[in-house]
Amino acid sequence: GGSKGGGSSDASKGAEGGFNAAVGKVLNPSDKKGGTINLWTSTDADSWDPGRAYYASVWNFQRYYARTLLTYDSKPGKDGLKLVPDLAAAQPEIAADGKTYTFKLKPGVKFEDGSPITSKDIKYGIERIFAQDVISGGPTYLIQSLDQGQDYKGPYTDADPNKLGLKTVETPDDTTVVFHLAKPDSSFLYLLAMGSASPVPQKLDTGSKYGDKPVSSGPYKFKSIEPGKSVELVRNENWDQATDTVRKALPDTVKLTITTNADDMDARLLDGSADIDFSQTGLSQAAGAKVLTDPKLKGNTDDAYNGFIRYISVVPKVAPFDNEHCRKAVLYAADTTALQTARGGSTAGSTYGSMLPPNILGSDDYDPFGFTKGKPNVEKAKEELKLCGKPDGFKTNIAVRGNKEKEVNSAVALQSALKAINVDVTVDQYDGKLIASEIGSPSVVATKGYGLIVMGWAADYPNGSGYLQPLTDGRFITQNGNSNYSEINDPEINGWFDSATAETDPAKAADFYKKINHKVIDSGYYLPIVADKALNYRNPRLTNVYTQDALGGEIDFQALGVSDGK
Amino acid sequence: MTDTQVAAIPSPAPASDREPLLRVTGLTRHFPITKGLLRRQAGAVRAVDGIDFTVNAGETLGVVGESGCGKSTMGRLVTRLDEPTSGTVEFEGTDITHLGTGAMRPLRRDIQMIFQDPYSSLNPRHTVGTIVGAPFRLQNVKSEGGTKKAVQELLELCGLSPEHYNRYPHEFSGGQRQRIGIARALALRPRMIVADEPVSALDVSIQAQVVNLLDDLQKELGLTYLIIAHDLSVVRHVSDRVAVMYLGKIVEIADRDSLYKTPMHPYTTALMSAVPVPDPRRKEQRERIRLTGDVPSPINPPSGCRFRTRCWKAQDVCASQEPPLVALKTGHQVACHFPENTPEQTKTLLGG
Amino acid sequence: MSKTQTQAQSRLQKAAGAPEGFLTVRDLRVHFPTDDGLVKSVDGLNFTLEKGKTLGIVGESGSGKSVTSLSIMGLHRTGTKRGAPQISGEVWLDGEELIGADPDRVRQLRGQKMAMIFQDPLTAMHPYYTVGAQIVEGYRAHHPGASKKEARRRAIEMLDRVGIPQPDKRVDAYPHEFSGGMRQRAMIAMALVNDPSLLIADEPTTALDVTVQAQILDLIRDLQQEFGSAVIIITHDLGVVAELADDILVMYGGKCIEHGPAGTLFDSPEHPYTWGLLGSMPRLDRELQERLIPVKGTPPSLINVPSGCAFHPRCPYAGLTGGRSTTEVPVLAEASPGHRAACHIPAAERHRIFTDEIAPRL
Amino acid sequence: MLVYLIRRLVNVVAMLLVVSAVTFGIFFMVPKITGSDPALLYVGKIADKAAIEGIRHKMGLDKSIIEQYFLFLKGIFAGRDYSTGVDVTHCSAPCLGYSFKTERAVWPVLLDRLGVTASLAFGAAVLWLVFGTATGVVSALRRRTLLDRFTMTTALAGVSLPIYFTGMLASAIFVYQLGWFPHDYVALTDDPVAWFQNLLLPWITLAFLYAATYARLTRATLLDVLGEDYIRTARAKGLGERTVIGKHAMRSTLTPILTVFGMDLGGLIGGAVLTETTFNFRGLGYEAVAAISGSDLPVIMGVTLFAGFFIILANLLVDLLYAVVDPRVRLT
Amino acid sequence: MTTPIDTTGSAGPAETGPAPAAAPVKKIEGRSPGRIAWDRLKRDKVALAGGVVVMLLILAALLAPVLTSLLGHPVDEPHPDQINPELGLPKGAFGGISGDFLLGVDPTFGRDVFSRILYGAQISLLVAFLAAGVSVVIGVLMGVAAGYFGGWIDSAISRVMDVLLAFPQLLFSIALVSVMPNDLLGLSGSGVRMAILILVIGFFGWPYIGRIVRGQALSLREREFVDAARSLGAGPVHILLRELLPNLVAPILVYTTLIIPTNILSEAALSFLGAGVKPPTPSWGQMLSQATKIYQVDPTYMVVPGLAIFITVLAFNLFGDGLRDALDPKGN
Ligand SMILES: Nc1ncnc2c1ncn2[C@@H]1O[C@H](COP(=O)(O)OP(=O)(O)OP(=O)(O)O)[C@@H](O)[C@H]1O
Ligand SMILES: Nc1ncnc2c1ncn2[C@@H]1O[C@H](COP(=O)(O)OP(=O)(O)OP(=O)(O)O)[C@@H](O)[C@H]1O
Ligand SMILES: [Mg+2]
Ligand SMILES: [Mg+2]
Repeated sequence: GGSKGGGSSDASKGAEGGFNAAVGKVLNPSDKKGGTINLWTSTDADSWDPGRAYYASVWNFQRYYARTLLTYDSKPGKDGLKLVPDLAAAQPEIAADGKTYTFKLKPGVKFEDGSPITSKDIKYGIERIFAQDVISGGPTYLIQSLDQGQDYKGPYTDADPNKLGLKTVETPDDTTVVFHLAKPDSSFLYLLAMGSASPVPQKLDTGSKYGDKPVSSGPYKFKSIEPGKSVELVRNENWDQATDTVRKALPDTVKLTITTNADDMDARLLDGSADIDFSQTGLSQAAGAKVLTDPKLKGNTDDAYNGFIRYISVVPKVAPFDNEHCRKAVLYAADTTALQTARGGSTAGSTYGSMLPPNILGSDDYDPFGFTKGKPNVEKAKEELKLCGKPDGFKTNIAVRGNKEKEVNSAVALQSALKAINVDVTVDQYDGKLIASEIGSPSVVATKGYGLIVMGWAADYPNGSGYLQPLTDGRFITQNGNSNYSEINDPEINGWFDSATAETDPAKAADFYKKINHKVIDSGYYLPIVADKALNYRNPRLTNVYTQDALGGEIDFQALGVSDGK
Repeated sequence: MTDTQVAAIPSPAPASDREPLLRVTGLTRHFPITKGLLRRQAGAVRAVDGIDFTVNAGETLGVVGESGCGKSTMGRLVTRLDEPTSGTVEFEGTDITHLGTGAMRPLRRDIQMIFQDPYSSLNPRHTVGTIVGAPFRLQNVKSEGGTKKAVQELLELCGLSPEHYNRYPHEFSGGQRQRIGIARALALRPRMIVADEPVSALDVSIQAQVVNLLDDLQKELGLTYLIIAHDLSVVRHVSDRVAVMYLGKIVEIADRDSLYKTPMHPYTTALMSAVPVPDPRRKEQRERIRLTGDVPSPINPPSGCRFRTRCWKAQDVCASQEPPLVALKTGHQVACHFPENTPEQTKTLLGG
Repeated sequence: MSKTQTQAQSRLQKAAGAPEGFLTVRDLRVHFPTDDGLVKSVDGLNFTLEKGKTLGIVGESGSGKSVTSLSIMGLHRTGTKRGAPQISGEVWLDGEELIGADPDRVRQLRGQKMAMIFQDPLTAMHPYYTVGAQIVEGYRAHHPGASKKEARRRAIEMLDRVGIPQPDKRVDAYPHEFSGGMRQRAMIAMALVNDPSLLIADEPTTALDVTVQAQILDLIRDLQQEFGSAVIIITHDLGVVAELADDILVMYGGKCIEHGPAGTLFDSPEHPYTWGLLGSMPRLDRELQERLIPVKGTPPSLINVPSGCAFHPRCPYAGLTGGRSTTEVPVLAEASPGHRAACHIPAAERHRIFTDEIAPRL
Repeated sequence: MLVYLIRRLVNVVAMLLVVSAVTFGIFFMVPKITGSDPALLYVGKIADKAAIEGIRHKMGLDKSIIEQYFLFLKGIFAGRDYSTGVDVTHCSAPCLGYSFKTERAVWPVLLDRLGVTASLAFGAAVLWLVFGTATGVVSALRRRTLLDRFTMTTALAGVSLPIYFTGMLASAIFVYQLGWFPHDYVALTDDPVAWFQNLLLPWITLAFLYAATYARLTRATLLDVLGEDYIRTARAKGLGERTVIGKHAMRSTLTPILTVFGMDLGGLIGGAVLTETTFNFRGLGYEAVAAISGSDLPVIMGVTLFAGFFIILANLLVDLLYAVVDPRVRLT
Repeated sequence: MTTPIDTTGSAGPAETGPAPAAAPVKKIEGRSPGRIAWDRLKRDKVALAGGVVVMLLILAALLAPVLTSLLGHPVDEPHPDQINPELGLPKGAFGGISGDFLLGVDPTFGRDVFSRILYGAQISLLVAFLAAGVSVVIGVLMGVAAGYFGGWIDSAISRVMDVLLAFPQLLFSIALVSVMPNDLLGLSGSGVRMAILILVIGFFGWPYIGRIVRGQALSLREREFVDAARSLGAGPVHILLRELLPNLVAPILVYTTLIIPTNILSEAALSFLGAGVKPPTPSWGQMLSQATKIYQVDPTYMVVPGLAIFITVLAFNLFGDGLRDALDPKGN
């Protein structure tokens, strides 16, 4: 095994590497330009249209070609959670009531065709996502934030001659954008950092086909997109380093190869003909086993948190979980080591005590049920069962996506652990594509008696509200596509969310999220399985390697360079 | 004894006072030839094309003719295994031409059939007992002593051993199988038996056994036979009257002796002279008539007289007019424009 | 194993020298090993046939007629493979022994010096090749020098000769486009294309109608007279042999039980089985018999051939042999010049029975 | 003959219509029965009612099933237009639908995938036809010998092995242990040598399975044919054994084999699902499985119809071929 | 009719000849057709071996709980101690095969592969048999109807069979299975999946049986014993049930035994593609599917279910082949 570093003589041997060497710090810092980054993937992107993508790795990749007003800093660890101006000349001016945000654009920013990026392009880009029938699939937070009752249907059906009919966003001149919110929202800036808020030139918009050739505002532009095969980025000559404090734009070319053969991809990663796995979901089990048993190979891997917590919702709407003690009985009886193994062992995630992932402000190692001890507490579980009035156990169903093997394994693992307290669990696999209408529908959950639901969640933006609100805010419960499977509707929690949102200081807001997190766990609504990790392999020839917490613990693609110049 | 037997049977001529057992008039069966998806009819095989004859009780009518001339089809029509295109079949004065399966069932007792192929006419998965007992079950006939006893009696009657009851057809030789078939046909004591080539699948030595059996049964049970065969010698041996078929038509029908001694239709003459005679010394002396060519297709039969394409006596009229089947002699009907051996002609052609 | 045996035997026979006749079969035995036992299809057959003569072989189904003809033609599977018969004895054709001969030599003779016509001409012709092509093929197999054109001319000539109208057109027709009689004519053309001196016809007319049968029989006779070849005609129809054959050989249970000139055999048959055959046949040329005289019982199994005379279980006169018929296999004995029969019944007794009991009822 | 051809082609179209109607019916009805909305699959994480309505409209799901089917048919014969928001994109005939997942017309994608599948199918077909029939013939001619028993047992074993198992086993040994073969599809036009090298193992694996079937079929057919009267006639003519087997017997043997071959090939071109999945080749079968797991209905429909088309086409070709080979068959 | 007629002919003097004794009809007397087939089958050692293995497999599947309790561990019981927590793979070599775990343990959970193979056999065999049952019932009904009644019924049924055979079956099956609802007819969980698998596999299998039965019925209809029954006044029901069906038993039996291995492969293929029974219910195809991810590092887990499928299918094929030879009237 080992790397076939070829003729390269220097740092590329990976001497400075080591397991997790790119976690929390920059590995091989370098300013050396040139060469090609070879990204590989076995899952094609959902869309290259920044308005329509939802895959974390695509959001990561968008930083090559889609700039936003603000973006996450090119820093490892928690530093990377900070938003820094990108197209914006500076942080926005926020009105005292916290409801108006005014941005000034940097001068000299251009699209790949040389035309300047104006405030109108930014507004147009945001307007596009309102046309959910055309630009579907991407995050829609901005709609919720900015529509404010206008029922705006997007620029394609816009009566406004300039197609700029969205009232809450104003463009008094070409370099100024003003956002009007209905109420203060400490998360709003995160929404503007999403690729879906990147500028799109109206004259080059091709609607639902825009993903075939998105127009670049960043240092790289698409040379070719062959769906299912490959993508190639080359330098965007109209990008000016002087306007960009975030990106170094080291390589000349970025190639993404899409293969159907994950084994082949892993083999290429290990032999160095691929630099890094684009999807950053971790090596296959086989390759993982190979790497972990070879110290040399292991030194080229990082096993970072990816922002996901895998959990099992305990649904109080389904008897007997309406009784807190029955919920707790399940939590105590759960064998978290078995659950962890079911997800692929310790490299696939750490057992975790609560529901706020480690990369989000407000998280701590709160663990009232002793999940991280890795052992079920059957005594305690039985006690709880008695308190619940079901000393002889009960029957329930666990719903799990049939197409997610690890989740099925988790369900099976819980099933067998609960046998110890006579809780008889039926594993019910539903079609994973139908989340929205199965577990996402409270009525279905009720009729099918899904007392337990296996799922996973990662925040779309790295703060407590991005993570916890969809899962625990009672006002987020919907009849279809619900994410608050436990249907927690606790006025106290809801209130804390409001307070946190109104709070402009992230640290203070984090305190609220911590409270929410603790309360949710204490009430036994959730059983966290693991805080997910992904064991990813990096080519030792890569420079500026670090995992970016705001990007789901993925290696920040845009920062990468190559040491050998190839 | 043949002569006595013929004499014993009421001669056909004065039979008008008595209704014959079977009367067939204008019997026709055309098999449609369909084409394409929509099963458009593109023509028809005129297998049986308008035949009339009668069979009297107690007599044997033999039917001969070349392959494909419609003998079997005629037999199937008479036994109502097939539905005629037109014409009528009357059995004892009842019109049975269009009776359904249910209405026909009681009549099945009276008309039975013996089949040609002893290998395919017995269901290989049934025992002899089941096969011969089937008529009792199907017709719901209870016989005293039970079906098994009745079957065993039948087997004995047909020269088989009652112990054969539980055996399967494949354990028997061709001749024995044919006896099983005959036993089945006799089970319900039918009045009439239609036998389609009952012996042609058998070896000569076995053939004789079966022919004798049929003979004996007729005497014993007073059966009426309609026997179809292509072997003229066998037909002569078993029949009282003989019908000669050609391309779906009866071209000649007569008393056995009359037909064999003085055939009137050229086709009959040719047919008889084509039969190889098992006598080496006579092969040189015989005057032969050799037909050329094959039987024309029943899809497009020749106009007029169907035999004209192979007939050495054919003239223009044969192509334009179809000769009717008329009696030129008592009990001797022929369909020919230029018949031979007519009463006017000298009867000395055939010597000794 | 059987092969070495056969070769050893053939060497012995070679030493004994070629017999006189054009075709001589000596002690031919063809046994098929099967799961149920050894099928003795042919068991010690002897006969001789001269050029220009016709031999008729008659017998019941399964008496070994076809197996005999295939042995002469060398068409049985050979070697020690399962399913291959054990063949022994000698077949001399024009001074050459065939059973022990090199298979390649036999192949050369096949189709050239000896040819065969089969019962069912439809299945005996390849459905995918034109009639002409199949005749041409047979011709060129033995005339390697002949050009395609030459061979085709020959094929047309043969088709014409066997009486197929418009032979130059019909040569390109496929077998299924012919009627039964025409197919059999084409088969004959195919067999005769190389002027064979021995022609074997195995039930050539069984599948045909009487009128067509008569045409084919005439054709065979004419051709034989024209070419002067030796003909073996196999049939179970005594009428057919009477029409064609000079000599008749009656087979029963794989053995010859009677063999003699056609006339003699019909006039004064010696073997009770032959009487049975004659008696079972209704005849057009005689007065109507009251009853047929069948042979009772069924043909013998060739695996467990009845001991002694194979016919004894069916023979009404077995009692007249003093029990020898169940123990002793009768040998062919000359009854009159050229007429041999295998029967234990004393000759005088036989003649008496025939003249007194059988002949009047025939 | 021409009439026959026309009639058969009409028949082909009719069959395809039935296949498409049934497929369409099932895949568009089932969500209705189970109460799941295909439109839900296209929205992001949080489903918005209005957005769902919009997507339903865009996909045409708000129309009746008859109307949808009619539009689908119209697309096949006349092409269809789909709105991209700013203008329309034309999906030209034969438009087998339009995937809203990938924003691509289905037809060109299938054509593209066809290259992979066809490479796989044809290469394997050559191998199995040659080896399968050859072993079958040898086995039939050496009937009941040790060789025969051995090959037939192997063949039966071949028939009994699931392709994904042999595929994995072969990959484990030859790709990962020995490193003899590369393991990813390369288009013929890109690099013929690599194409060949990469396909060799899948070819062999696939061919092994089919060769086994063909060996058995050939042997059985040839044995039947050898029992035919006309083979005896050919021998009686004094033809050499080589001619008898090679010309007379083989011609009759190959006819039914070609029939099966045509059908198999037709079926395979419609998607070698298991082989492609095992070897991770992005052919039609793989595409179909991917589409199924992604509920990309237009693609599922497209592949099903496309595959059905090949099967039916193979049927037709086989019938025509049969008529060419066998003079007894008249095409009327 | 008191005196039986002397049918043997009275050529000779009455006093001669021993009693007819019905001639020597050899020793096969008294054997029914089934008996003959059995006798033939008995001689076919290979087929018998296949049959024995089949019986053993069925027995093993039936006795799975007993065998498991004797030699293995409960089927769903995890053994984390057998698993390397970092890799999720068995600690021991060769997939963790040991005296305690005869066939090793499965990755992730460390469940006893021996038990899972046995319980998997239950699934495989149950699905295969019941699906065969479905195919046979539909196939026989349709085939007999088409063959016996002919005419437009035949045309219609034949068309349906053509269309079904034109479906890309595997694709269609996965698609169908994946869109089927989770609970159906009061069944839920694995029961639904099995029911769907049985129906889908069975449904796509019937045309094969249907064609064979149709052909047989078509030729049987021409046999004179059918006419004989009709001439005795038998109605269609009697003819179908009493005359035709007994003669169809042999081909039906043969094709049932031959369709079972096909069904086992189909079930495994569908499970392999993720459309089979749902975990934790074990199935062979599903185990193979899991093995695809790790076979490079833990080949044992691929080999065991692979061999299980192979042996089962081979045994059924051997037995079916032998049965066909034994029941084939043409056989020597
Ligand atoms: N079911 C049928 N459909 C179409 N044509 C038929 C059918 N049955 C018989 N024929 C045709 O009708 C004609 C007469 O047939 P039939 O069987 O009655 O002749 P046959 O005189 O019995 O001949 P053979 O002596 O060969 O038995 C033949 O041309 C035959 O092909
Ligand atoms: N290949 C073989 N294997 C086993 N037995 C065979 C084989 N070929 C022929 N026989 C047997 O040899 C015996 C003689 O067969 P043969 O074909 O010579 O009879 P035949 O006199 O020509 O009868 P038919 O008049 O029915 O044609 C039969 O009992 C037959 O079963
Ligand atoms: Mg007939
Ligand atoms: Mg013969």
